[in-house]
Amino acid sequence: MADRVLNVTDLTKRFGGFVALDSVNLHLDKGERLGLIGPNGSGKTTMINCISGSLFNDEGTVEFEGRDITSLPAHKRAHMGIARSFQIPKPFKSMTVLENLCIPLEFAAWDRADHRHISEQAMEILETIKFAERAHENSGSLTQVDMRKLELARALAAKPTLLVSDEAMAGLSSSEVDEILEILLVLNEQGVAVIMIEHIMRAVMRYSERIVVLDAGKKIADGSPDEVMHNPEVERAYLGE
Amino acid sequence: MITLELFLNAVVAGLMLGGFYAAVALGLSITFGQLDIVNIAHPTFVILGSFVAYILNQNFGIDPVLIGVVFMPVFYLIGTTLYRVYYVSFERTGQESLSGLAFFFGLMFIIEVVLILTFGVDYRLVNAAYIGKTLHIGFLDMPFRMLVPAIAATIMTGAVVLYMTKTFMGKAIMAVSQDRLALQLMGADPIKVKRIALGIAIATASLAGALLIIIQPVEPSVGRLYIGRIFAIVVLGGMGSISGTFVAAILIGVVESFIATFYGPSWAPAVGFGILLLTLAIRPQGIFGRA
Amino acid sequence: MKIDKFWLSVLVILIAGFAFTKLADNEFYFFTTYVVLQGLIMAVAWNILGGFTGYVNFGSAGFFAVGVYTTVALNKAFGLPLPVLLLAAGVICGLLGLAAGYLTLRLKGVYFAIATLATALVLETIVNNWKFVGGAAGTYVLQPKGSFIFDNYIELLFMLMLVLAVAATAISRYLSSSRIGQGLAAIRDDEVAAECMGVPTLRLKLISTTAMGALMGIAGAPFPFFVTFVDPVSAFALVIAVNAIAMPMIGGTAVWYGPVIGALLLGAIQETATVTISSELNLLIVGVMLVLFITLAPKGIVGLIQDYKKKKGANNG
Amino acid sequence: MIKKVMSPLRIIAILAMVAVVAFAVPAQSKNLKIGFSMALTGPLAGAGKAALIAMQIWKDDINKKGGLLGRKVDFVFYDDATSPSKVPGIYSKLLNVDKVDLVVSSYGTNEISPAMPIIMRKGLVFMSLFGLAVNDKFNYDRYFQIMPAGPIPKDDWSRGFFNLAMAQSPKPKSIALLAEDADFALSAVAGARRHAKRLGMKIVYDKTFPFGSPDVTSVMRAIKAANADLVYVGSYPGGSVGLVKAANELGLKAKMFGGGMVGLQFAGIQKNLGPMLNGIVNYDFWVPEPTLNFPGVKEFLKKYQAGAKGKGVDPFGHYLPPYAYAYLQVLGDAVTAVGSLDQKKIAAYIHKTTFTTVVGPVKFAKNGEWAKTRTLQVQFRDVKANNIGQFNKPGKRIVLYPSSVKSGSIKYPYKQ
Repeated sequence: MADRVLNVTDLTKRFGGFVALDSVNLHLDKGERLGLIGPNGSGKTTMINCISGSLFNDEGTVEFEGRDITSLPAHKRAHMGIARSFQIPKPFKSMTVLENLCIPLEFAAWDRADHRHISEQAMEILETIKFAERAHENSGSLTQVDMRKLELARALAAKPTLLVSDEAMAGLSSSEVDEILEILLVLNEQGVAVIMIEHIMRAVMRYSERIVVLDAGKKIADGSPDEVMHNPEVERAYLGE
Repeated sequence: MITLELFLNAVVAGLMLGGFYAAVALGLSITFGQLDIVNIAHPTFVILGSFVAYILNQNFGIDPVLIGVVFMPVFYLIGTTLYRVYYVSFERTGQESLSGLAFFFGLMFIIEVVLILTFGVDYRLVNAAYIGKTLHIGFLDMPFRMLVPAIAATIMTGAVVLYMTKTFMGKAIMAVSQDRLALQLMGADPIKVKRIALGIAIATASLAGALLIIIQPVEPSVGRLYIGRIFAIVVLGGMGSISGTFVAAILIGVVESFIATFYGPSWAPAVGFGILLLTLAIRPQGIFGRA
Repeated sequence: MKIDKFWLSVLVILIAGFAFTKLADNEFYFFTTYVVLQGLIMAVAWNILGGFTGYVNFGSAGFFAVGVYTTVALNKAFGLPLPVLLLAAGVICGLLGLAAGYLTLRLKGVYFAIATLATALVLETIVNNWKFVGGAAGTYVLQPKGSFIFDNYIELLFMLMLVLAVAATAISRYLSSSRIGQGLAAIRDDEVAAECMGVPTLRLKLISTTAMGALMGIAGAPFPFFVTFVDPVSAFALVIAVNAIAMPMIGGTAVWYGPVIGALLLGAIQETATVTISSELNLLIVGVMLVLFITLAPKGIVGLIQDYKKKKGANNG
Repeated sequence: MIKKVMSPLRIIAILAMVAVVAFAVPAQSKNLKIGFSMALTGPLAGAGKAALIAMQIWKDDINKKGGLLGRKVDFVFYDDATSPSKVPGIYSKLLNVDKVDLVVSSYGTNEISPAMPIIMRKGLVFMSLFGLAVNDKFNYDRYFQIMPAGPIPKDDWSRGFFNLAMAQSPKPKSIALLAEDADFALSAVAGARRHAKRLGMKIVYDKTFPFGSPDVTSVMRAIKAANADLVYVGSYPGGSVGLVKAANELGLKAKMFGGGMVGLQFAGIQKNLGPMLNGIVNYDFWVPEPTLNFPGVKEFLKKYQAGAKGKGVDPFGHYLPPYAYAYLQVLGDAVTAVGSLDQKKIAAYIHKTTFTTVVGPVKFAKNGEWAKTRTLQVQFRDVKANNIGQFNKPGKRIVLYPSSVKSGSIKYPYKQ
């Protein structure tokens, strides 16, 4: 239990009359790699919005490292060590790549990191993911794959214990997918627990130690990749009635 | 002190005033709601329309409404030209929000000053046979000065609604900001669509200006008084919903008329903007907007 | 080193300003400089929210006017001394700014801009109907007797405005070059991403709107003594709001010295135009300069200089 | 004859002489400079521009007569854009940089007041153009205001309207008051309110409406419903036009309607409103009635009407321009009589003298306002549609008050 990073209990979120998440339970251990899958509209993005604090859930609790964070705003959760990347990259366009990394270093990681040499720290992070050559480029004019890398690098700069990656590979070529996967593995090796939302099954299967499947706001499967793939309910959800 | 007669007359006066407001707000509803272009200079284009109506009415005695309609193509061309500048300078470089706003702010000043340099700041009026006459139905008084603009505005709104719902280009305009995918599937070039939309928006200012100068005397900076009011209408109307804009305009007109009749007219503007602020705070998509 | 240079120039400016009041007997310069400095404070204040944080305030004149009418009301009710009036205007407009800050929770982008415009118009209607401060008819505010260590009241107002302008610039500079400034820039670029990167967006926005409001109120507070007759038309003048936007846009919105450069340049041109050519052209200048700059040099004068330096650097290297 | 070739030396010598002459004339010419700020743009520019034309006519006239104190008169003036915050700067420029010899005011209360502290500090005589009760607050004994409002401006303004009303039988018992939300209109109506209370009238409607309201039909309907004997309105051109039209459209049945409506004095608006104006009793300052044919005014208007062509200002120049001419006439006469620019003596002279001007005899009270009100109450009569020329002739605006310049009697009630 001491190793539990995230514990989500009976999470429910409604939008008007529409129930996006219905009593979902989810847990994650330190350093674990979890794949979160499900058809479109199944509640994956709502789930991670509730975990990262971009949305507040209506019922249930979210615990992080044993602390109840259900009512904490997103930036406080970021300070505690929850980082996320966005499906559609959201770089700070007026800044260079390096400056983008300074924001989480100066805010999310502020309580846990050295206050000096911010730029040097940012550079080190870029080097670990082999992205240093782009450091001084304007972040608004990056290519699609570089934007994704920046998303992850910026999340890494928050010095998280939990990273939530939202479709970091959508629309990328297969070699680019490999590049991103490698970054995620590097992250994980540093002891970061990762929740990966992904449509590219090859990537999910390869990366995840455990997979959770959502359908219509409910958790329908939770287990090893093999177990989940042979779960009849999952097949029905994906293939339809 | 509220008699039925006064009450019904206030309603009718409000309907007519609101109808006219719709004419002024219509163009902004298209630019702001459909194109995401914050054309704060729209009222100034309306004033430009008023001055065109004034010149031709004073020199040739042509009916202002007719002038407003005839000059729509000219204003349409101004609108399409404006979009070219706007596109090249802002949209293409992705700086439309802040810079675009300031651009129209500056444009507003330029047009206004050019009008002042040309016409001076005297109040200008038009003549038409129906101005000063009143239609009496029972105890309802309907001055033609208000009735004619209200009818013309309603027809114009109806025409725009028809265009937007029935024609290919109209549908493309309605899709341009909401649904890029649909637009691509339709095979429409978004830049061309936006150009035409801004053309139409500015064209409505031609008639709206003519209607304005029928109702009240106009000098070049009168337009400023309308900025807040028409933004209120467009936001209330749900940003880009043409029929919503019309209903919101009527609503504001009736509210103003009621306050002017039964309470203190000096509070009328605050009520309009108060409604706007409340709407923004509670339901930013507008009363009639999509959720 | 850089800090020293800034504070050194502040010291030099203040001493020079003070010496100027003692040496120059030409009041004209005090009057015109007052107007330019008033514009400067407004521009710097607008830019804290508009330039740094990315929220456009169309209602600057509303904040300014609340500052003006705070002075009018408190001066009439209690006859308080000027420093107290300044403080009161700052506090009240700061609170107004704070309220505007909470507005940003629900309203983004253009909606926020329109809400500020509407707020200004509601405030104007309220003042129009507030008889105690003269309502729409306006009211006289006589300059107090005595002018501290200065020869006359305009010198006092000039020096006051100079101190306030320097203070506003220093605040803006602090906000932009500190961690707060980094956070504001992140909010401007992407608010959701900023929040998830640990930036306390609401708190920073509240700091930003409060600072803006307070500075605008303080810019308006001495105005009644400057014109001696105040009515809502002049306090809520559109040109105040326009200049507050145009000056930073022309100077450059991204850095603290952008609005300062813009305000000094545009203000100087406007004041010169007033006494040389007609004011119609004066307004035209603002419009044309604004349009030209935002179409051709969207980063303002600061951006032009940076580009020029870059080009020069590239040529040399 | 022998061709004389100019040697280079001679050219240089001539140039040098030209230069010496040029520099010998001091940069500060000997001309007498009158400085002022004027609303040439912004909301009051229509009046400001018309005033400027009138002032320049005075300048030409006086210079033809050899100027003031033997010096040619020059104007130094700047546009204040109807913006009070520009005014202090302009006057300090006039006094400190341009070093003008005399100052006069801009047009309107808002543009006059901001200049007062500077003028007072320098102790200058300040002739002012159409400020309403500015000196109530400043109490400056060298301030003189040319608008013939009277010694108690705010009350004298509407005194005529009420004197007329009370002379009718049956006496009016009730009144509706309406003001547009800005300084002059509110002051005028405040005066009317005091008169109404003094006379024991029942005030059945008393409201203000926002400046520049697009439609005032609803307001007029509420007033009509209040069914008052008198309707006193203070309004600006936009509002005045709307109210007159609405009163006609709705058939207002008051016995007297009008009072302090700005705009009905201007030819362009008169032409547009045409017969709708008939019967309205409104204030004015000068109309082409024989009783107001003061010496010089005809000649002045001829020059004005020639100068106003194509300038976008009022073509006839009835209301304001004669006063813009007269306030300089007063100053010029006083300077000539005193024989110097001694401000104290000039002020003393203006205080004790009755001046003969194009607007008739002018005598100032202690507070710098006219010693006796001559705010006219005129009634529109026999106005035909779409004819601007009719307003340049007598018979369309009958002067009812004051009795000294009365040119006809009232038609009461105002519409049958």
